[in-house]
Amino acid sequence: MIKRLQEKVGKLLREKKVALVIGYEMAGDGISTTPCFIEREDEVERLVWNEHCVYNLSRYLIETRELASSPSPKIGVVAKGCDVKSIIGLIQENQIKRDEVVIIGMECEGQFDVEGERQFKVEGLKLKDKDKDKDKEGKLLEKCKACEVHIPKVYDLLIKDDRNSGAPEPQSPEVNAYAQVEELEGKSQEERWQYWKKEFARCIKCYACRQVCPLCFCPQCIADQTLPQWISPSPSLKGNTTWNIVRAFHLAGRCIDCGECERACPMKIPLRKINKKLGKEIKEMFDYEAGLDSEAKPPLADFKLEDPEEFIR
Amino acid sequence: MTESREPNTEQQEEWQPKIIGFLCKWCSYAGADLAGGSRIPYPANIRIIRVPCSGRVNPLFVLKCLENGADGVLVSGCHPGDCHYSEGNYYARRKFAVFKKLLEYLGVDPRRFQVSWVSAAEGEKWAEIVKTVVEEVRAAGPNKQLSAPVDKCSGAPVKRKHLKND
Amino acid sequence: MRIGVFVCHCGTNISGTVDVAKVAEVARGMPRVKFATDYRYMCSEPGQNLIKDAVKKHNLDKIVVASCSPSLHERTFRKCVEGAGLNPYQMEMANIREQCSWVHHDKKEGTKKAIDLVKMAVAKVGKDVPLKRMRIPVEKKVLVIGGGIAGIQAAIDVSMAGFKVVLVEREPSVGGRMARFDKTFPTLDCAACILTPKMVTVAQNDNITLYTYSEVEEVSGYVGNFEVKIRKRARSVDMDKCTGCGICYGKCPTKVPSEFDMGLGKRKAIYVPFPQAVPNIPVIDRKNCIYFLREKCKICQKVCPPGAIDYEQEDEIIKEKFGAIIVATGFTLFDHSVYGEYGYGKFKDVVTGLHFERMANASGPTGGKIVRPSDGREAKDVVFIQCVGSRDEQKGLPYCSRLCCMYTAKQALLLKEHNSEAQAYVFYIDIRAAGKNYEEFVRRVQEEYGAVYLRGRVSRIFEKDDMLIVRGADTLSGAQIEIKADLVVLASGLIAQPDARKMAQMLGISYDKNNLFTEAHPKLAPVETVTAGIFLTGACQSPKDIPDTVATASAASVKAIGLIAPDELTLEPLVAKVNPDICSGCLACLQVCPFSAIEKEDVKDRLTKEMKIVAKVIESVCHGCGACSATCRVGAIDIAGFRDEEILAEVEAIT
Amino acid sequence: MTEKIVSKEDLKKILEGLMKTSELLAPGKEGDLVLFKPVKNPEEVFFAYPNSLKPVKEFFFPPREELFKHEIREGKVGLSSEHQENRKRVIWGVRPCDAKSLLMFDKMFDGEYKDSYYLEKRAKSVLVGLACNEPLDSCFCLSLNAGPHAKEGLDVLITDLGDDSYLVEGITAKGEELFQGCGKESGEGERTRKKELEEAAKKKIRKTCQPPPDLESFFEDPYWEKVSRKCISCGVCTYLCPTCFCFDLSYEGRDCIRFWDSCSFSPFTKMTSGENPRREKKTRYRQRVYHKFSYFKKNFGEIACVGCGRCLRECPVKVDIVEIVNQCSKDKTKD
Repeated sequence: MIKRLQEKVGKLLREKKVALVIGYEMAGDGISTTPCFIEREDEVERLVWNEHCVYNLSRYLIETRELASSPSPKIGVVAKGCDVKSIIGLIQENQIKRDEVVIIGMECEGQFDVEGERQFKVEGLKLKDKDKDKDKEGKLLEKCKACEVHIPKVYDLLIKDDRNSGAPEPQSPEVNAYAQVEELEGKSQEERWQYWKKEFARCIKCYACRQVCPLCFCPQCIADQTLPQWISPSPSLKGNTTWNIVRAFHLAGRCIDCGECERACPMKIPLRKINKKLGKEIKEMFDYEAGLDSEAKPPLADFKLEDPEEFIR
Repeated sequence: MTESREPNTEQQEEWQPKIIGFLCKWCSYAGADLAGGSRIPYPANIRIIRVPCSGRVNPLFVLKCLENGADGVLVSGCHPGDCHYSEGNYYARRKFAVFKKLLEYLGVDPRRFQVSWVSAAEGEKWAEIVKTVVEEVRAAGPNKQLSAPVDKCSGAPVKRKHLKND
Repeated sequence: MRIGVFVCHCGTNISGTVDVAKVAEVARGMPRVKFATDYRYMCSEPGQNLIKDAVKKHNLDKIVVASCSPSLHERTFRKCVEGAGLNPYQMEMANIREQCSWVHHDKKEGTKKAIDLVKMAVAKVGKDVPLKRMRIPVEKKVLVIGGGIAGIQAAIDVSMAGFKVVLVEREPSVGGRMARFDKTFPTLDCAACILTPKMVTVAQNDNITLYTYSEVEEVSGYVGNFEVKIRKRARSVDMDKCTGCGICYGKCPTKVPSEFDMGLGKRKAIYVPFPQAVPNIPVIDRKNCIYFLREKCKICQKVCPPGAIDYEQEDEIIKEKFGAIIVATGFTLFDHSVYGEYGYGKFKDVVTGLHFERMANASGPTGGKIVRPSDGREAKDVVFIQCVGSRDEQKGLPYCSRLCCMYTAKQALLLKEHNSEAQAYVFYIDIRAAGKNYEEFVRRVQEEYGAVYLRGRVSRIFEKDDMLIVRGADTLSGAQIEIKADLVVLASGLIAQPDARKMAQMLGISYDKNNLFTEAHPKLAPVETVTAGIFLTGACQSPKDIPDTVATASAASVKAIGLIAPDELTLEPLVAKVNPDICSGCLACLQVCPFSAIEKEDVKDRLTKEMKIVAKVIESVCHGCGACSATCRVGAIDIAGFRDEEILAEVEAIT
Repeated sequence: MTEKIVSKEDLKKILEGLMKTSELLAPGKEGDLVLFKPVKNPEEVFFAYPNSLKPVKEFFFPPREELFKHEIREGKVGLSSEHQENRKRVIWGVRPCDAKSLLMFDKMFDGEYKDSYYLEKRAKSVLVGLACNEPLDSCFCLSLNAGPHAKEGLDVLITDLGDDSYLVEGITAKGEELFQGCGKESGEGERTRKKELEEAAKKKIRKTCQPPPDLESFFEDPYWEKVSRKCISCGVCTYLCPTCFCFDLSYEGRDCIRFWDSCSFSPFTKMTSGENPRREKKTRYRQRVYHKFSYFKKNFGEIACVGCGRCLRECPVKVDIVEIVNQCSKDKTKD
């Protein structure tokens, strides 16, 4: 797979189809990967593909769009099925144009949880040792367990997995994607409040959740505005809660569940659990799922006469 | 900027829920005016902010009210089909459906944020809604959730020191 | 910044429950408030002068008026403030009457709330920025919807002022309800005699374009610039060719009950609803025409001398622009079949007042004889029942239909005139005869025409030996009464048209719980609606008799003329504005805008100097609803007069 | 300075005593995270961890601090400020790298300008160090004049010798005071054991940070654009950095609040006019590197980095500042 990826990217660069390819390369630790930007054919060797390619690289498309809109070349981006959803979201919201991006779709069997690494930090154990103890299923990221897009829905080039070449697309497993959300829904209102209060209290307002999010593309986040000051810039339970509510709400109907916010959060606030809840509600109430159709109206900029209103007096 | 607190006597009084209402100026605000014109009494706990349309109400307004210490927030607009701008209340309905679910999921007392449709002809309904909302918020007690005081890093007690008087 | 606060007593309306002096005193201590006072009537001339003087004396630049609802006096005080040389949009009102003193009884609580409301207004006015009104061109043409006496009068009045009018009527002829009446109270003029000349004027006036058998289908745009789609239904008769000779309907073999005659008479499948119809051009009722049902017959086509019959004719869609719209869609009758005591609408000889009108009319189905629909026998003893549907909150309407007392009296009189042996009995609850010469008229009917007035309700009507037995109470004598009647005439209440709500939603005007259209102000703007440029006349707003209808028609016309007379229209500046520096170009605003007032724009970023997409507001199209603003995540769109900062200032003021 | 051997039991007793006499902060587990927090139970104090997620700077330079508040007293506007109680505060289990970082804070807040808020907290605190026996791959303190067993900035250092015995080395009087009357004299064997542990720990630290001496001449190099490309401009590295001290002021109602700010954030240098000299990401990233490795050194004689490695471990996209700094000199020599 890596070889084919490198070849294809090399070809794109050679034929000047793209000016730049955003992909993954090995990180300094020799295990995980890190985003990389390939501009020359002789750099393609750096590109890798493995179970540690968690990053949603579409986030960088906003920053590189100036390059893409310049006369000829486009931007290439290595994208998993889930990442493609956010690319669709970006096209839907006029942030990029479809013809300015070359999507190098990757068949993906799921990415591994970096929790092993986290354990290692706590217990002082080595990541590699820890890794051995876990079977593949156990290491899969939560979001990957219920994945329905092992092969991206939209792409320009597809790099298939060598292991299942010719085989049909893996069936989506019978996993309840909303299990964690439902568990919390089952708790009492006070229990839920105590749970989130504790989680939000840890927030340090580093905004990694926002910065890593492919759909947080506002030129000036509402959290950074001072007139009016919607969100207090300092970390306190009050301001943290407000920030987290606003962040989640602003992604309502837009979040494509790449889980990057939760992964990036150094304080490990379970942000996906909030995003997922809103995704669930929007699907149930408005029959809409984000990241599937770049022509669709975003659900909060749309309505139906028969929308639910039981909550209204 | 907030005003100075009223003298101490105020604080000794029984707690009264503080409710902020965002009313669209065509239907609900007119409905509230009608309640006034018809002299239909209702509790004095509500403070009304007049907005052009329920669709104007950014959910962040609601959040700001609760964060600033309001005990309850009521957004009221025209009935579906009656919007002066024809669609504003439909967008509001979607936004608040999602926002309400979000707040509830986070454990915020659902009684603190309510939505109603009150037409310009429904003075009586307006008075009823205010009564109900005030009662519910009173039952929910003072808002200690989103308006919770700032948590300190360490639990060390603090003293307040006057720096200067001018 | 120097804010002045003016607290109104409104006589005792406010000061009865609110300690206005205390409110002013507390206001004096609020941030940036340099002057505060209270006065008996702020809206009065001395009150307004007090504001103007204070502005000068204390060098105030922003004003808060704590008085009644802004819906009532915002305009008054904006004007006053403007007169004082300030920007009119730097005035805020605290509604301490409708939303405080009138709904709270405890003076301490009321005062406390009033102080908070003033605090909010002071906070908001503090954030207010000066705004400038916009000017837009205006389409010098008026649309009148509905061709009854209201619409006819409005169209004539507008045309007389030299402006173009389009009059749209759903029925094949103008004339409406009034055309069906026999004589009118209290003068007993014949309705046709006073209406027909007006109908003819409408048809002949060069300034009036008449679309009958047509309906308004879509209204978009805004004051001064409405865009309207009118569907001209296929008449199946070429209006240019038809001479109105009437041979076609003479020969037409199909007879159906006439709607115009309330089913008491028949019409043909090709017909004019009544002899004086305007235009006097028949229509083919395709639902009943043999040709349209079975593709046979074609007699009308064969007999038509000019060959005006056109079976292939299709509906025509007309699109026109108007500066103002007058709504004159009228009323319909309350359906009395909900009442068991009146026989659930099953007795043939229990009819409505409108049936009576048709019978009394010399050119009507009975040739002016008051007969029993069941057997055609002339009626002698006739019972009139008032308040059918009206003033009955349980089964009917909460309101008084206002003209039933008068038309019942008139019909009792007509009965006697048509048949000197007849006897009228009138069951009434109260007699409401407030109007010029009305009381005198009712008295005359009783005294000179011998109508027996019985104060009480009818408890039951039943048939016995081909007569109707009407049982009721005379509450004045306390006696139970039973009358053997030939005919019972119900004074059915007037209600909104069945599709009134749809009409209101299309026009974007409000309506009350009875689906009657709501005026902008019951006293001070009785023919205006909350939607600028749309006016009301006639019974679509509330039951009205002919004099009142004609008066409101002229009033609405004057309002419409006043609007379209100037070349430019001044628009409120309370519209959306985009901050292109922070707009992300996601264009969610464009998707939610109900008025298509937002468009995409390519701009060079002020700071990065790079090209980017942003949203742009077309100000003259924007209504300032704010849906865009609440949808914008980045907060790049704000609504003048209701800016985020202003609203949050109000929140912060009281939390 | 005295050296003592104490048992795990002794340590618990000492912790119990300290809980009563002072405010005691020590690392504990919160989910999978290790964070310093007020100790409620000595059993919860955590010893086996490489380092806490957040450095101890938050106790001297809180993420959010009210500086003063406007008050209306008798109709006049006045100011008042909050002060923590002047009770002794013991911060237990501080790693040597974090201790050293406070000395850098001292240069900033106790130099030409004396920051009373900082100094108040500094004066009442006692730092109990815990030597690192198991440094991480991402640690690089050795190359920055520090080490896993360094004592600089600490009041006392504890080394886990294994077998439930700990070597306690007093550094300052207020540090020694905490351990008065407990434990026993340390022997030669124990001292040797400690030396071995120290050497072994040092050997595990393979990462080195070697900033080029002529960093300044590199300022305009396109290198910065390249290396900063993947940075997502979040505040993780700066907020978790023990030496970053940038802050901003803001009013929340009537309270004047000081809170952390980060040079990574795009509005960091944004001015009222909208003008922003560090609008581009590369300029912000470069600022972070130069501030640490050039400006601070020029101003205070030392590099503003203690090699704790948090920024490497926690960066959401694995930006490696050490590699970037080292590489920069290599690239330079290559040309």
